[in-house]
Amino acid sequence: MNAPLMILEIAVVLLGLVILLADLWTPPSQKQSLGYIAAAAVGLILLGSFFIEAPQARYACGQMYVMDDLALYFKRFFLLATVAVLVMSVEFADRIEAGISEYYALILFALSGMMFAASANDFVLVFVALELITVTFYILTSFQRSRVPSLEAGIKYLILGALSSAFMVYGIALVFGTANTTNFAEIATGAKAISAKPIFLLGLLLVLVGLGFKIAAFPFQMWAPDVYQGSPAPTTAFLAVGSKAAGFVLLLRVLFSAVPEVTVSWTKLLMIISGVTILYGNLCAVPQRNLKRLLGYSTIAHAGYMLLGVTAMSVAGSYAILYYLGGYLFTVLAAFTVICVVMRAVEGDDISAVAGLHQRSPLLAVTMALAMVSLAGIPPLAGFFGKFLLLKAVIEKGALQPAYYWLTAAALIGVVISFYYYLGVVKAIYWSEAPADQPALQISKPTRFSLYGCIAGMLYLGIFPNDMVEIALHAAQALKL
Amino acid sequence: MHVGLEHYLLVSALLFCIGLLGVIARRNLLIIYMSLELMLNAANLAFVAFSRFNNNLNGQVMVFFIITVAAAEVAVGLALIVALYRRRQTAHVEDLTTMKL
Amino acid sequence: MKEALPWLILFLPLLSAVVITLFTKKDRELSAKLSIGAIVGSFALSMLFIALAGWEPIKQESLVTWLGVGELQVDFGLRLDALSLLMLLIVTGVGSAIHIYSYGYMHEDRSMSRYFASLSLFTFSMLGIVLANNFIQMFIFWELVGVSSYLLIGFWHERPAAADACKKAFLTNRLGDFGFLIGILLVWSALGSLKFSVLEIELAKNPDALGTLATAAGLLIFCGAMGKSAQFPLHVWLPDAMEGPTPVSALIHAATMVAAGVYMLCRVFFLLNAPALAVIGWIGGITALLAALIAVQQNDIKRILAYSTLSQLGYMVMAVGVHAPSAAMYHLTTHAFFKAMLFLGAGSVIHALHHEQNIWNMGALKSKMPITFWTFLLGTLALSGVPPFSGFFSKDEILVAASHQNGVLFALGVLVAALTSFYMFRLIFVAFLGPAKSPAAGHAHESPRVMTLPLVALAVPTVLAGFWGIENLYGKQFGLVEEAHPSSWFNHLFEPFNHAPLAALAGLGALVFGLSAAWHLYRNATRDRLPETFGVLTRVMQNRFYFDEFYATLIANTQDLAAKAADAFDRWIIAGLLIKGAHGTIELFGRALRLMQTGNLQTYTFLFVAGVALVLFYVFGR
Amino acid sequence: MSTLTYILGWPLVAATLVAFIPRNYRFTIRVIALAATGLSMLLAIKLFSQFEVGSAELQFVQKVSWVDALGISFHVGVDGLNIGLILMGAIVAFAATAVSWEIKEREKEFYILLLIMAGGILGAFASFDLFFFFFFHELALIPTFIMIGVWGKGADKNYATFQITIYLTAGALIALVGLIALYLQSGANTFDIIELTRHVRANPLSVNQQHFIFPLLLFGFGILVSLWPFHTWAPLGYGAAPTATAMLHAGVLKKFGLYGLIRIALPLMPEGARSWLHVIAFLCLGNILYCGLVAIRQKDLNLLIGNSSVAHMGFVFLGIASLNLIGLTGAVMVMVAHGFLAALTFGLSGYLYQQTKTLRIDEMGGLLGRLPFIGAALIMAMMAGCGLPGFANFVGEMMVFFAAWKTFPLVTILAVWGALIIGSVYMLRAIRNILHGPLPTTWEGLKDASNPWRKLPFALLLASLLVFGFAPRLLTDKIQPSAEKILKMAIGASAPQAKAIKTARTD
Repeated sequence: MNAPLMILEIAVVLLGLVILLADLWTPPSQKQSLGYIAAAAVGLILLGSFFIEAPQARYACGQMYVMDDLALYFKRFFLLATVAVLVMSVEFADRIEAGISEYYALILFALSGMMFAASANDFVLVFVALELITVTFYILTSFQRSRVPSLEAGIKYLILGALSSAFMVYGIALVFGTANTTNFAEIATGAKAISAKPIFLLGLLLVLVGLGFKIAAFPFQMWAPDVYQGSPAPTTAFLAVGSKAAGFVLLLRVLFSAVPEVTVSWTKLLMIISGVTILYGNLCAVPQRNLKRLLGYSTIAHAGYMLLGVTAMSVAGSYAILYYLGGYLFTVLAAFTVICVVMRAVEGDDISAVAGLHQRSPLLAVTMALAMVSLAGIPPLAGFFGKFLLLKAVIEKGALQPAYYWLTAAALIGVVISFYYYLGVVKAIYWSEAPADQPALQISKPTRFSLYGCIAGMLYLGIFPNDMVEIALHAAQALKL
Repeated sequence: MHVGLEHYLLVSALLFCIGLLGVIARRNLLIIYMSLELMLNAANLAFVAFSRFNNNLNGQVMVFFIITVAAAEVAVGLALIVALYRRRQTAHVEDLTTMKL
Repeated sequence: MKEALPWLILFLPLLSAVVITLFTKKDRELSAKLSIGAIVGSFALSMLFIALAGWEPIKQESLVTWLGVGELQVDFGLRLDALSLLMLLIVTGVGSAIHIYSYGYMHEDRSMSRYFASLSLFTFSMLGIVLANNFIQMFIFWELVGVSSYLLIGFWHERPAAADACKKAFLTNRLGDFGFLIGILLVWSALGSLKFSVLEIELAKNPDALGTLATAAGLLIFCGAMGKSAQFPLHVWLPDAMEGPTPVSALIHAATMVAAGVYMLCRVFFLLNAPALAVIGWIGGITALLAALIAVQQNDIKRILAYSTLSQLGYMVMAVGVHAPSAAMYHLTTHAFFKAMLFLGAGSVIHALHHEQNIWNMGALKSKMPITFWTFLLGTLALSGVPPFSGFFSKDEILVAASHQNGVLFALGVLVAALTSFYMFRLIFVAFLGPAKSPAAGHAHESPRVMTLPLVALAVPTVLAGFWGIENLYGKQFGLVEEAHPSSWFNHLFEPFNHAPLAALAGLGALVFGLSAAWHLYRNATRDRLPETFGVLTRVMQNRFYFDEFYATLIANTQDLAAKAADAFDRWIIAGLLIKGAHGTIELFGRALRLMQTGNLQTYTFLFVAGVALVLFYVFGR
Repeated sequence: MSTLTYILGWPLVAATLVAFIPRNYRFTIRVIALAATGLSMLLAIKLFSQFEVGSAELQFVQKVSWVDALGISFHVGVDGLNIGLILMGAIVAFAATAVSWEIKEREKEFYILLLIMAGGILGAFASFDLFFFFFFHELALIPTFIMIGVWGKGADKNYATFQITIYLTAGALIALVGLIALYLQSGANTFDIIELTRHVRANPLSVNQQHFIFPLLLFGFGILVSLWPFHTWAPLGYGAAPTATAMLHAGVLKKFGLYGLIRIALPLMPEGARSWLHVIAFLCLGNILYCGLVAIRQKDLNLLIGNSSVAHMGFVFLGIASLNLIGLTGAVMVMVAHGFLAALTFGLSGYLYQQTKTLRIDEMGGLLGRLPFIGAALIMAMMAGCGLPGFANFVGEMMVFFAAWKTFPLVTILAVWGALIIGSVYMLRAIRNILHGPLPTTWEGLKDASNPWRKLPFALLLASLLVFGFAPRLLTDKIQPSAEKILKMAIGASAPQAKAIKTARTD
C-alpha cells in the first residue's frame, strides 16, 4: 500500500470529514466561517507539501499511484487553487440556502480526486480519480437548487459527464483487453507490440475523448459555456482551474507516460484539435455579453492554448503547459473572485454589471482588469510568459514540420481576437456608462488577501519567471519525454 | 458453437451502441440516464470478458470499481433529476434550455 | 581677427533674432535697436573685412564639418570671394537702410519686436546663402530665407490676404526647392562632393563628368532659382507677397531674397552647360516680358513695383542665360539699390496716405513729399536706364551680352526696357504729378526723418553705382577680365556707346519711346485710358494672364484630386471595407459558431457523439 | 547599477509608489511623477554627454541573468543606435508628464499608467535581450490602450481604442513569433542580442530561414510603426488619445518597430532583408505620399498630425531600405527627430483642445493673436514637420534622401516631393486655418501658456529639435560607428552588394 506516500490526499479527505462532522456542532450563524477554517487547513497542507520531496518517482498501491515532481507540482497547484476557492465560497455562502458545510466538504473531496489524478499511473486510478472529481462536481454545480440555471447546469454536466465517462470506461476496457494491463509503465513497455492493434488505438481514443471532455477541447466543449454560466461562481472557478488542470495532468500522463509512440503518430490530430479549440473559443466569446459564459468560452480557448504544448511533444511544451497553468490559476481565480463579489447583488451576469466597477471598488476593478490582461497574454503578467513559452515550444517544432507554423498562426489569430472581448471587459469596468451612485462594495478581509495573492501571483509569474520555470521544468522532466 | 471473446465483445459493443442511441434519441432525462447505465454495463461486460479470456483478474477488480462509481453516480443523478422535476414539473430535455448561445 | 570677422558678420543678426525672441520681446524699442545694431554692425564689419583682406578669394573655406556620415560630408564654411563679398555689402548695406527705415515705418505696430526678430533672422539666412561654400549649406539657408519671408509676408497674419499670400509664397518656393534638391542629389551622386570649389575643380578636370545628366542637373538647380527669383512659371507668389509690410517688400522682395536665385545661378555657373543656359535665358526673357506687360496695367503702387521687380529679375536670369553672369550680378547690384529705394519711397507714400495703395487715389505728391518724390524719381530714372544712372550701365551690359548670343532675346530685352520706362513713368505721372485724386492725397505729409534718411542714403548708389567699377570685380570673378579702363568717369559714361553702340542706342531708344508714351497717356490723367484702346489685352494684363486661376485649376485637378482619392480610399476601402470587414467577419463567425450551443442537451449529446465519430474517422477512416 | 537601469527604473519605482498614495493627494502624485521622469531625463542627458563617441561597443552595460533555462537576461546598454532614442524618450516622458495637468479626474491611475508607459518605453530601447525588448514594449502598450479608453476624447474613442489595441497586439505578436523563431533557429539558446548576433555571424541562418523570419519581423514591426497599408490605427488612435499618451506613443513607443528592424532584422538576416528591401522602398511611398495626401484632406487637427506622423515614418523606412551608412544613420536621426516633433505637435494640439474643446480645423482661426507662445511653437513644429533646416528632422530626411538616391532614384524623387511639397501643403494649411486669419469672437477668452511650467515641456522639445538641427553631429557621430557595425553584418554576407555600397562607406 505504502500509505504514507498518500499523506496529502489522506489529510485532505480527513479534513473533508472533519468539516462535515464539525457542521453538526457549529451554530448556523458560524457555519460560513467553517470555510475559512477549511481554507486555513488546506493552506497548512499546502505548506506541509513542501516538506515532501520526490526527486525519484515512488509508487504506492501497486504502481497505481506515483509520486514524482509532476504529481507534487499539481498537488500543490490544486491545494493552492482550493484555498482561493474556499475563500470565494465563504463570500458566496449567503447565496446558498442550505448545506454550506457540505459545499466546503465536497470541494475538499473534489480536491482529493484531483490530487489522486495528479498521481495516476494506472487507468484504474485515472477512472476513479476522475469520477471522484466529476461526481462531486455534479453536486457542486447544482448546489443552488432553487435556481433553475444552477440545476440545469448540473443536469447538463451530469448527462454529458456520464456520457464521456462511459466512453472512457469503454476505452479503458478495450485498452485493458489488448494490453492486458492498465498500468502505464507496463503499457509503455509493451506498447510496441500492441500499438498497431486498432482495438487498442480505439480504446486509447475513447480515453482521450473522456479527457478531452474534462478540458473542454473541441469537439467535446459543448457543456462548458452552459455549465460555467449556471454554476455558482466558486464552482465555476474550481471547474475552470482544478478540473481542467486535472484533465491536463491526466492527458500528459496518458499521452507521454503510457503511449508516447502512439501519441507521436497523432500529432496532426492533436494539432487540429488545438487549433480549432482556440479559434472556436475565441470566436464564440466575441459576441458574448454574459460574463461567466464569456469566461466559459475563454477557458475553451485556453484549453486550446495549452494543447499547443501537448502538440509540441517535448519537454519544452510540457513545462510550458505547467507554467501556463500556474499563471492561469491566479488569473482565473482572480476573475471569478471578482465576479463572485460583484454579482452578489445582481441577478444575471451581464457585463454591464461590472460597469463603473472602478468607482465601487478600485481593488476589484484593478484585479479584474489585470486578470483580463493576463488572460489576453500581455506583459508583465503571468499569461504572457505562459503564452510565450507555449509559442516557443510550438515554433521550435516548426522547423521539422511546417504544419506547426499554421498552428501558430491559428493561435495568433485567436489571441488577437481574444483581445477584443477581454478589452471589452476592461472597457466596461473603466469607461462604460455606468448607473450613478452605486454603493461601494464591501470586501471581507480573507477575500481581500486572496485578491492580493492573485495579483501578486500574476505579477510574480510575469516578471520573475525564473523560479517557476525551474520548478515547471523539473516537474515536466518527470514525464521522461 | 463455442462462445469466444469476439462474441462477448460484440454483445458489449451492441449494448454500448444501444445505450448511445438511447442517449441521443430519447428525450426523457430518466431514460437517457438509464441508457447511460447501459453503456457503463457494456464496458463492464467487456472488462469481464477480457479478464476471463486473458486470465487477468485486474479487469474484474475494475468492474467492481465501475459498479460502485455507477451507483454513486446514479444516486447523485437521480437526486438531481428529482430536484429538477420538483422545480419545473418536467424531465424533458427540451425544457432545459434557459442557457444557450 | 580677420578670420573671425565673417563669422561675426554672419551670426550677429542671428544673435539679435535669438535675443529678441527669448528676452526682449516685451521691449519693442530695445528689440528694434538690437536688430538695427546687429545689421549695421555687420555692415561695418563687412567693410572692415574688405578693407583688411581685399577682394581676393580666400582659400581657407571651411571651419567645421557640420555633418559627416560616410560619403556625405557637409561642411559649414564660408566662401569669400568678390562675388560673395559684394553681395555681403549689398545685403548688409541695403539691409541697414531698410532696418532703419522700418523703425519709423513700423513704429506704431505692437508686434514690432516680432517684426525685427524676423527681419534679423532673414538677414542671417540671406548672409548664409551668400557665404555658403557648398550646396547643402546653401540649401539650408535657402529654406531659411523662404521661411523668414513666410513669416514677414504673413506678419499681419490676421489679414486673410496676408495669411494666404505667405502660404502661397512658401509653397511656390518649395516647388522650386524640390527641383533644387533633386539637382543637388544628382550633382552629388555624379561628382561625389557638395563643395563648390571641389565641384568646380572636378568639372574643370573633366567637363563631361555629369554625362548625359548635365542639362538635367543644371535645369533642376535652376528650378531653385526659379522659385526664389520668381521666374515664370513660378512667379505667381511675388506680387501677392506685397501683402507684407513695405520695408519687407523692399528688402526681401526687391533687393535681396529674390536676387538669391540669380546669385545662386552665378555661384554655380560652372555647372550650367549650353543647353541649360539656353533654357534659362528663355525663361528669363519670358518672365521679363510677361511681368512688364502685367505691370503696365496694375494700379496698386506696390504691385507695379513688384511686377517691375519680376521683370528685372527676368532680365538678370536672361543675362545668366546669355553667358553673362557678371552682367547679371551687376544688374542685381544696381537693382538692389534703386528698387529698394523705390519700395521705400512707395512705403513712404503709403505711410503718408494711411495705407492707401491705389495710384489713382494719389497725385500731386511732388510738392507735399519732396524728398520722397525726388528719390523716387531718381530710382525711376535708374530703373528705366537713363544714363548716367547706375541702371543704365548694368542694363546695357545685359543687352550687349544678349546681342552677342541671341537676337530674339536681345529684341525682347529692348521691348522690356521700353515697357519698363512706360510703366514707371506712368506711375510717376499718376501718383506724384497731376492733380490730387483723393482727399487723403491732399493731406499727405512728408514722412519722418528716420524714413527719409534711408531714401537719401540709397539714392547715392542709385546714382553713382555705375562708376564704381563693380562690373570689373564681377568680371574678374568670372574670368572675363577685360583690359582695365583707366578712364575718367566721363569716358566711362560714353564707353557703352563706343563699345557696343547698337545695344546702348537700342536701350536709349526704348527708354525714350516708353517715356513719351507715358507722357502722352498719363500726363494729368485721372483715369486709365489704355483699357479703352486695347480692350481684351489689357483685361488679360490686369488679370495677370490668368496664371493664378490656371494654377488653381491645375492643383484642384491633380494634387487635390489625388488627395481626395487617397482620403476616400483610406476612409472607405482600408478603414471601411478591410478593417470593418475583418471585424464584421469575425463577429459573424462568432455568432454563427455559437449557434451550435443550442442549450438543448440532446443536441449536445448528438454533437458529442458526432465529435467522437469525427475523431475516429480521422484516425481510422483514412 | 548602470545609469541606464536608473533611467528606466525611476518611473517604474514611482509608479509603484504612486499606487500606495491616497488618491486625494493630487499634488503629491503629480510631483512624484514629475520628479521621477525629470530625474530620468537628467540622467539621460548625463548619459548622453558621457557617451564615448566613436565607439561601436556597448556602454553603460548591466546584465543580470533572469531566466536561466531560456537564456533570458536583463541586459541593458547603449550604443549609437539607441542613445539618441533613450535621450529622446526620457525628454518626451518628462514633457508628457508636464503637460498632464490637463487631466482632472482619476489622476492617480493616470500617472501610474503614464509612469509605467515611460518606464516600459525606456526599457524597450535600453534592452539588449530579445525577451525584455519585447516585454518592455508590451508593458508600455497596455497603458496606452487604457489611457485612450479612459481619458480619451472624441466620438470615435471606443472604436479607436479597439482598433489600436487589435492592430498593435497583432503586430507585436507577429514580431514575437519572428523573435522566437529567430531565437530557436539560431541555436544560440540565448535571448541576448549581443551574443545572438555573435553566434549568428559565426553560423548564419540559412537563406530559407531568413526568408521565413524576416517578413515576420518586417510586418510585425511594420504594423507597430504604421507601415502602409497597416496605418489606419495611428491617426485614429492618436486623435482619440489623451495628450500625454499620444506624445509618448507617437513620439517614442512607435519607434520601437523601426529600432527592432535596424537592431535585429537587418544584421541577423541580411539575405532576408535584401529580398525585401524593394518592397519596403515602395511601401514607404505609401506612407510618404499616400498618407501625406490623406493628411491634406483632414478636418481634425489630430487626424492631420496623426497622418503626418505616419507619413514621416516613411522616411525611416526609406533610410532602412537604402541599406547604406548614410541611410541608416539618417533613419535613426529621423526617428529621434520625429520623436521630439510628434511629442511637440501632439502636446500643442492637446493644449489647443484643452482651451478650445475642439480640434476641428475649420472652427478655429486667428489663434496666434490670442496664443502667441503656443501659436509660435506650433508654427515652429509645423515648420519642422515640413523639413525646415534648423530642426533635426531636416538633417535626418536629408540624409535619407542622399542615401536612397543611389539605390532608388525614382522613389527618392517622389519622397522628396512628399517631404517638400505635400508636407508643406498640409502643414501650412493647418497654420493658415488655425493660427492665421481673423480671430473669431468665440476664442477671445483663450489663455496662452504664460506660466513657465506650462511653457517648459514645449520649450524643452523645441530646444531639443533645434539643438540636433544645428549640431547634428552630436548625434550622427554617435550613431555612425554602430550603424556601420550593423551595416557590415547586413551587407557583409554577399560580396557584390557589399561592393556597390562600399563607396558609401569611405570616410
